[in-house]
Amino acid sequence: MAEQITVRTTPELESARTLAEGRRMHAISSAVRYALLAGVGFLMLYPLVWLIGASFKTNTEIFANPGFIPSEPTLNGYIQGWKTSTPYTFATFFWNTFLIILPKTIGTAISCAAVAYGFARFEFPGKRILFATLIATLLLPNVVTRIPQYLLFRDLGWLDTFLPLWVPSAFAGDAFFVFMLIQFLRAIPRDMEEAARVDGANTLQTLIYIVVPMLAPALISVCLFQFMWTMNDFLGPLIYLSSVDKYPVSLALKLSIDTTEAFQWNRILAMSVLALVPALTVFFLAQKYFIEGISTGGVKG
Amino acid sequence: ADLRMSWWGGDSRHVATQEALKACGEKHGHTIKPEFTGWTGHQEKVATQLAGGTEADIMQINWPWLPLFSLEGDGFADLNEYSDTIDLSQWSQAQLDSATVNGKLNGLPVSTTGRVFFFNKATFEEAGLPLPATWDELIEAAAVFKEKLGPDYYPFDAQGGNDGLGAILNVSLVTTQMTGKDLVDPATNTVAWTAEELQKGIEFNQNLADKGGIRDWKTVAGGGNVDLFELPAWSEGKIAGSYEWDSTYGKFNDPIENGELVPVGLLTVEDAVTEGVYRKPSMLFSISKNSENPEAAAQIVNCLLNESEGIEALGDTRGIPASRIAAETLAEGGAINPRLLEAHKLVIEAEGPTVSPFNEHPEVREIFKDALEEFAYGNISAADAATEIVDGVNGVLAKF
Amino acid sequence: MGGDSRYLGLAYVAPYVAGLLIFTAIPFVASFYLSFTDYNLMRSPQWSGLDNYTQLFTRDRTFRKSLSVTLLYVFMTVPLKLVFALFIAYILNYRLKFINFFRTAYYVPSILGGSIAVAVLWRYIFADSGLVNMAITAFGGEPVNWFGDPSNALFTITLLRLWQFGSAMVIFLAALQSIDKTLYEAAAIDGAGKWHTFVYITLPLITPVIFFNLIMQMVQAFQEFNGPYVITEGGPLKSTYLLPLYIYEEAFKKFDMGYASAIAWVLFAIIMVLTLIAFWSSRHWVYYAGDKRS
Amino acid sequence: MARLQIRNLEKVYANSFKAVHGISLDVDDGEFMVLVGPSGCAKSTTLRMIAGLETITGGEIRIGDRIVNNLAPGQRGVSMVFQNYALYPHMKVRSNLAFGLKLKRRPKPEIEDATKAVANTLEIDPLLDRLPKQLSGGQAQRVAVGRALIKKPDVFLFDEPLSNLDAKLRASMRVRITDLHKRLKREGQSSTVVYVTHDQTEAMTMGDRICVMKDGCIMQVADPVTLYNRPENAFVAGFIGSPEMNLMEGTLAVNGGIRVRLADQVLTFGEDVGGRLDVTGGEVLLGVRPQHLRIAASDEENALEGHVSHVEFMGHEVYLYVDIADIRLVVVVPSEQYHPEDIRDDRIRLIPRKTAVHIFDRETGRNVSLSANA
Amino acid sequence: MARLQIRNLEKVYANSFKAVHGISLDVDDGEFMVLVGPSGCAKSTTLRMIAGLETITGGEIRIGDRIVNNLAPGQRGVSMVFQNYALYPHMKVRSNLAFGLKLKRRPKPEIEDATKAVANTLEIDPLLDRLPKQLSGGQAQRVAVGRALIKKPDVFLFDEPLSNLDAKLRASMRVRITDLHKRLKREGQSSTVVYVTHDQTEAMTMGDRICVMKDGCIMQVADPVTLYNRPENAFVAGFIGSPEMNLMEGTLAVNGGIRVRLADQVLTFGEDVGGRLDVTGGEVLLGVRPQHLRIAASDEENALEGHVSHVEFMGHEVYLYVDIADIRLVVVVPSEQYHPEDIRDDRIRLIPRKTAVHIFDRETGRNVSLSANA
Ligand SMILES: Nc1ncnc2c1ncn2[C@@H]1O[C@H](COP(=O)(O)OP(=O)(O)OP(=O)(O)O)[C@@H](O)[C@H]1O
Ligand SMILES: Nc1ncnc2c1ncn2[C@@H]1O[C@H](COP(=O)(O)OP(=O)(O)OP(=O)(O)O)[C@@H](O)[C@H]1O
Ligand SMILES: [Mg+2]
Ligand SMILES: [Mg+2]
Repeated sequence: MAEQITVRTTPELESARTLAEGRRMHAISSAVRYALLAGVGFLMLYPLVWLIGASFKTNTEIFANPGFIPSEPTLNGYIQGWKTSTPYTFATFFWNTFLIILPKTIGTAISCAAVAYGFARFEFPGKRILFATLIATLLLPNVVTRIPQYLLFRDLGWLDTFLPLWVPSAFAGDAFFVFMLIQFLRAIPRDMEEAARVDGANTLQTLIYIVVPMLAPALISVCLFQFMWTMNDFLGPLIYLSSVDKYPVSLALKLSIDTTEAFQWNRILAMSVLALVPALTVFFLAQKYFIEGISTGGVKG
Repeated sequence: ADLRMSWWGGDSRHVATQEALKACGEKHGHTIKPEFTGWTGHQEKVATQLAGGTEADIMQINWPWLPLFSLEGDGFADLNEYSDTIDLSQWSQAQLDSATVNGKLNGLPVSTTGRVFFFNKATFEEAGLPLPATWDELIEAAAVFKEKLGPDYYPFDAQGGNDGLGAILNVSLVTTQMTGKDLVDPATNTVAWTAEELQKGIEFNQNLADKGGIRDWKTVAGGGNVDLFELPAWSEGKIAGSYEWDSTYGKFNDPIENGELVPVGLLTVEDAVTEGVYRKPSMLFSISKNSENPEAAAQIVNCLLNESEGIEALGDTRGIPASRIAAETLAEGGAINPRLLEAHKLVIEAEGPTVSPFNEHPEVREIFKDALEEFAYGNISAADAATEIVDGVNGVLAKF
Repeated sequence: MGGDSRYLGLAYVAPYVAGLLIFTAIPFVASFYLSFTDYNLMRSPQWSGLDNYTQLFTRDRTFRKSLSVTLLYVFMTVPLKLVFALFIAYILNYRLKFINFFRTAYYVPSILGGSIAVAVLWRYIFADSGLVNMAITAFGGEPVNWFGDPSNALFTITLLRLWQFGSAMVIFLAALQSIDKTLYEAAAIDGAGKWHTFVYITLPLITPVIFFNLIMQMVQAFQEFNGPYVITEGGPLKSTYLLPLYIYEEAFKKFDMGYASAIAWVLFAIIMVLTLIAFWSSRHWVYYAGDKRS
Repeated sequence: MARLQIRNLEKVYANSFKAVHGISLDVDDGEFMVLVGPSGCAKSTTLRMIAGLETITGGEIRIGDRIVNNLAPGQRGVSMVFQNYALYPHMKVRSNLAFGLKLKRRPKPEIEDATKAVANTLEIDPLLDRLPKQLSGGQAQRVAVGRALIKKPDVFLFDEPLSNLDAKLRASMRVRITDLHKRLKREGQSSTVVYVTHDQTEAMTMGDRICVMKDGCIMQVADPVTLYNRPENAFVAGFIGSPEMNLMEGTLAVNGGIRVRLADQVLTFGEDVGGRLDVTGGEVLLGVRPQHLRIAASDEENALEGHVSHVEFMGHEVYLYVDIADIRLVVVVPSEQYHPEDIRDDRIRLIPRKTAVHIFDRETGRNVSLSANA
Repeated sequence: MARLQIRNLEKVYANSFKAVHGISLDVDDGEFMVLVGPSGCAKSTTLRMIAGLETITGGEIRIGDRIVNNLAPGQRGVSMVFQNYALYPHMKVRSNLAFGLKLKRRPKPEIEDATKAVANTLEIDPLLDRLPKQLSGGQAQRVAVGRALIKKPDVFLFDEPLSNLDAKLRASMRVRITDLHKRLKREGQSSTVVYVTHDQTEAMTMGDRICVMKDGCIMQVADPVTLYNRPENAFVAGFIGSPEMNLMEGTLAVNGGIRVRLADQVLTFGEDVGGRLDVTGGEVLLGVRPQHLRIAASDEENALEGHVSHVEFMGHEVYLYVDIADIRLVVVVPSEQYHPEDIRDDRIRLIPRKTAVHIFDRETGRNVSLSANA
């Protein structure tokens, strides 16, 4: 009897042991992964944490205390910063930013999608040369085109309006995005478009009803990139806007920084935090789609 | 008329200027649209606007920009033409001269500023020393500091920085004291100092660093070129003095944790020919040559600088006013920090040769800074550095 | 397709062409013209022929210094950033809990962009008594002079850019996610470990995206301005004086727009040549899955 | 009305590869025409030219009484089912079906009714609110058919619609599609079909007529029975039928009787057929279908002797692979007639059914025995 | 030595879906074992656990005398051919073949020799310098097999390797793979094979033994002939054989003879078999293969009468789809025995071959007539 029992249980014990061993190895490797992720992640997040912490510090503490926990937390930076030294509150500046970002992002999405569609899906005379100019526009440092561009917008009568800030983008002026969308489009099979053509759609309808939805994830990433870059753009508004009531957030943030004078760091940091909120929110809400989206570049057939 | 005015600055200046514009606008029946930014990028903005002929009617112009924007004096409206409207008598001739190019008054000095010595009284007291009055005392203080307070204590600071300004001005100060001359000889439009004279100035500054009187260049750069007043070492009193613009008294005094910053007259070298004060208009109010209503703009400038509505509203947000009546009004009102007044008085009363705007020409600054930096890093000798500066600056001056 | 005009594609790229003609071409050509002039912004440009270019190539020591710093920076930053972005993307490609959170966290530095806090903070971290040196001394090392030592300063800027690797990472991540999982399984059965799988399978399959990022990062690195402008202003000893900074100072500090344009066009030519080389070489090392059978 | 006429159709691709060599084909109204041929023979190219997805570089296509060469795909009155279905991945099944009608700006209620009707016909009502990725292969296939159906086109085009399905599903979808075609015809709807496949089983079971293609040319157009029994050339003979017809290289001599020498053996066929061959000798291919070979009784003469290299049990049937010198033959034997003991030492003797033998000219591939088998 | 033993194998996926329910299976050294079953029955999951691509959540797998549960895939001595081949798209065929050996740091000349030998065996020598995308389906398939072969593994694993090929290629690759297996065996190389498919034809023709799976459980393991003739349950009966066995719901009564009532008709079978059924009545499924139904002569009795809804001509055979009330039957008739005039008014009478009839318990699916058919 006893012998029989041993014979029967040994393999079970053995396999139980091998299973447990497998699980342990798995646990160790994932622990290592998390540790690494969290460690590096801290480095990534530290500035944000510091920024948020510092925005609740008093002005003197900001540079005296390198840690990120304020010793006497105060909302002063936010309250004072929000009021600004202008007749307007930061709400105005956020609204202005919105007025720039909205047409710019929409214009970019529409024009870049159309142009990328044209490049990726059609053969036409001059295509290679046009594509070469697209890449070339990325290569010249824009410091030296700034003055001629300014004169151009002056002659168009667009100074001190939002137009110079978004209209070029709405004409597919951001070659980076066009290039990116072309790459994604090339990864999407054409079958669905052909099906739509047979269903009676013309090329424009195909673009709108088929290509755009399938490209949507990539388009969303374009919008996000554009959103964040516009949010941060300082030089464009500085040069083209002169009325304070038209300033966007990026410009307003530097409004009170005069290196020859003392200034209120905590207000600036507090407003910097607020200025990050939209981008962070948008990224967090969209990131799932954003990251998945790019990966579905190659929609399954 | 509808006018525009542009300036850079911080919060208090923005608030004050907008109020002043409102007051003056109401008084003279004009509306003035304020256009202001922080310091960053303002020069580019003005440059772009000038290139496009779209600048504001009234502009706050940095004094060193004059040779850039108005090389021949025709970059801005000539304010002499509006002497009926603007009371030019409130400025001394010297002040007006410093804003005049080719006989054209390109702008009105808003304030005069100059460099003075500030010392942290508490630290010196801790070391059991009086505030220094000569360079020698300062060097002695350095030794005492190291011994009594610690190796990271310095009585003074004059080095590096992003633009090397501290070192440039300190070397210039000492060289001026020794020669009695400014960098530029206005008569010949060449460098007034010989290379040997400049070499002494450079070596003097290096000696300060070697003796522990100031941090060396590399250390300052290593700290990330942070402004002195933002350094914990400053607020804690470990760096106990500096050579700064009088108008920045508040900025340097505010962070000090213990005691108070005291402005002190210029330290001098042995056998000094002059005190060598570095004094200049800090900024100008200029009127656009493209302005459609220059007369109205002139009324507003006069109001801002010479009429009580403007004076009171602006206060000392641009330093102590250069306009006599404004300075008096403010002093009477007691609106100004007495220590600041004291510092300003030191600047005004000190003597020295007239400072040429070429001192602050970007190419001159760059040559100066590059040579001092090369020297500080031990790449070239003091003599070479001096020669490089003299030759280089002569090269720049030759273009004008 | 049947019945479509061969000019139809032009209709779709029309916005780009219009934008090109209206907004881009004129400033582009103008700046090229300016590079042959003496132009100080306040007065109209004076034709000066090849003067700017001769000056640049024969007499300008700063240009040479700046060019070598720029090349050093590009060749240091681009590979490091690509490797780092790829590495992080590789890790973030695993299916883990909280992966969405981590992805967002790793993108945060890029969101911060040019935020003022970044410059301040960077000083904080790399200053003499900053966090990095604190860490180094805590482990018994000698503190490093990050900004003050000409041989370190450029590297510090590189680190800043490295830290903002988000957009390159996102694009890599996308490429990684689109790799057919069965290829990994095939490799595993062939006996490949993680490293071999990565080298022999993953890398070759994402070469199109490596190529895209390479071009983009190279272009961006050659045009790097903000980092040195905000943090070191080109110093010490011009060790971080990248060409765009030089161009900027010539244009807007010294008001020598003609000369600045000449430098910019030289820089343009350099990037162009490198881009062409990259495009040419890509035929040999980039694998395009989407190409038609040959 | 929805007759499809193709005249001298040519296709030269941009890389100057000539894919279609001037083919002509008529498909009658309501006819189910299958295009079949090996991979790369330009079946898809032809279909796509009909649909308007490829430009036509020569010849003309008429649908009904219109020349459609220069019409956009949507204006030709055709519907197409793609090999991978090409369902719009972002639209629910309902919208996938309705898309074509929506583009035509039909009123909402009409679209809804049509969708319901089609969904009903194809039994996909419960799937209407799913996304394509939530469908199994067979379901996706039916939706693709539905999308073609709902437009009531003049001509239906199918490009290998079943090749992504597994064997069982393939069989059942086959029946569904032909049933549907019959029903449309009964209901008087236009139902001309051009159906591309490379599977001869599909071709045989579905087509009213079959067009066999090779390298951009048409080899034969005929109904399935004719194609199976009277292939005009060796290519068609080999392509139609499963397993493939055995084609053996041999030498023909017609001399009173018909004699074919194969490797080292000789087969003779009765004199009665001899007179009707339209050649009298030469290098030929002898074609016999696997089902038309039987195992010889031990005393029978005039048999081919070979070596069994491989046996496959298929349930009801057994496949024998027989090597005769370097010729490999396939023989299909009903399981009950297969007795392993018939094969001694791996050797077997086979007798072809004489009335089912084809003889092809080895060079041109032409069937020279067609009249003989008539 | 390369015996594969699976004991109580279980798989629970991360979403706690239990895909494999403790199966046990032995594959002898050199045996060709086919896993077959409908989509989703966990064939791939099982195979992938053997390969080491999925973690094992219960039970154990032994290859030779090692428990491999915790070994990495590369250490188990297995090769695998994937459904989509998973060729490394960026490597030439040569490197694809050599990759496994290269990782093992074999000397260059050895690798080259091995590559040549394998290429030779599979007749892919001319393809060595092509990229996978330049291969046709059949060629890619052979390269995938070559990649498995070159490693001389203990166990070969195939996951539906043929399902992406067209019908003709599928048939010829089938033969190639079994030939190859036989050759390896002859040459004394280890050649244990586990082959996954959902195509019953492949299973029948290739397997030494077949393991039929359903929902993560094994339904029957047996050689093809047994499986075909003596299915242990209705599931196996329906799965094996093409077209599918007809399974008709009916009521059984054993009373002297065997009577089955189907819809409104009754079939009786001779008394002689009756005694050997292991039940005496109840709700059953009557199973008859399509090939085992024949058209009744007009005077024959005991036939099922139905309505022909659909006829498919398959060349040698004709498929008739016959509806009897709501039961649909498929009947396969040899072409020569099919005379359309037999069918009057779409009605037909069918007689099942009595010795080939199966009876299954309707509830459990168990074949209650196994002993009857012995
Ligand atoms: N865009 C193209 N450019 C050049 N040649 C092409 C193009 N498309 C197809 N071909 C070639 O034209 C020929 C016919 O291709 P087609 O796709 O019509 O074949 P098919 O009969 O549909 O084959 P399959 O059964 O594999 O789908 C092939 O040789 C193919 O390589
Ligand atoms: N990663 C997974 N997580 C959860 N369930 C899974 C996973 N992979 C497979 N399954 C489920 O396990 C079951 C078995 O899947 P498996 O792929 O083994 O089936 P299969 O028999 O190979 O089918 P097919 O013939 O379609 O390939 C299915 O129900 C499937 O949905
Ligand atoms: Mg095709
Ligand atoms: Mg599977």
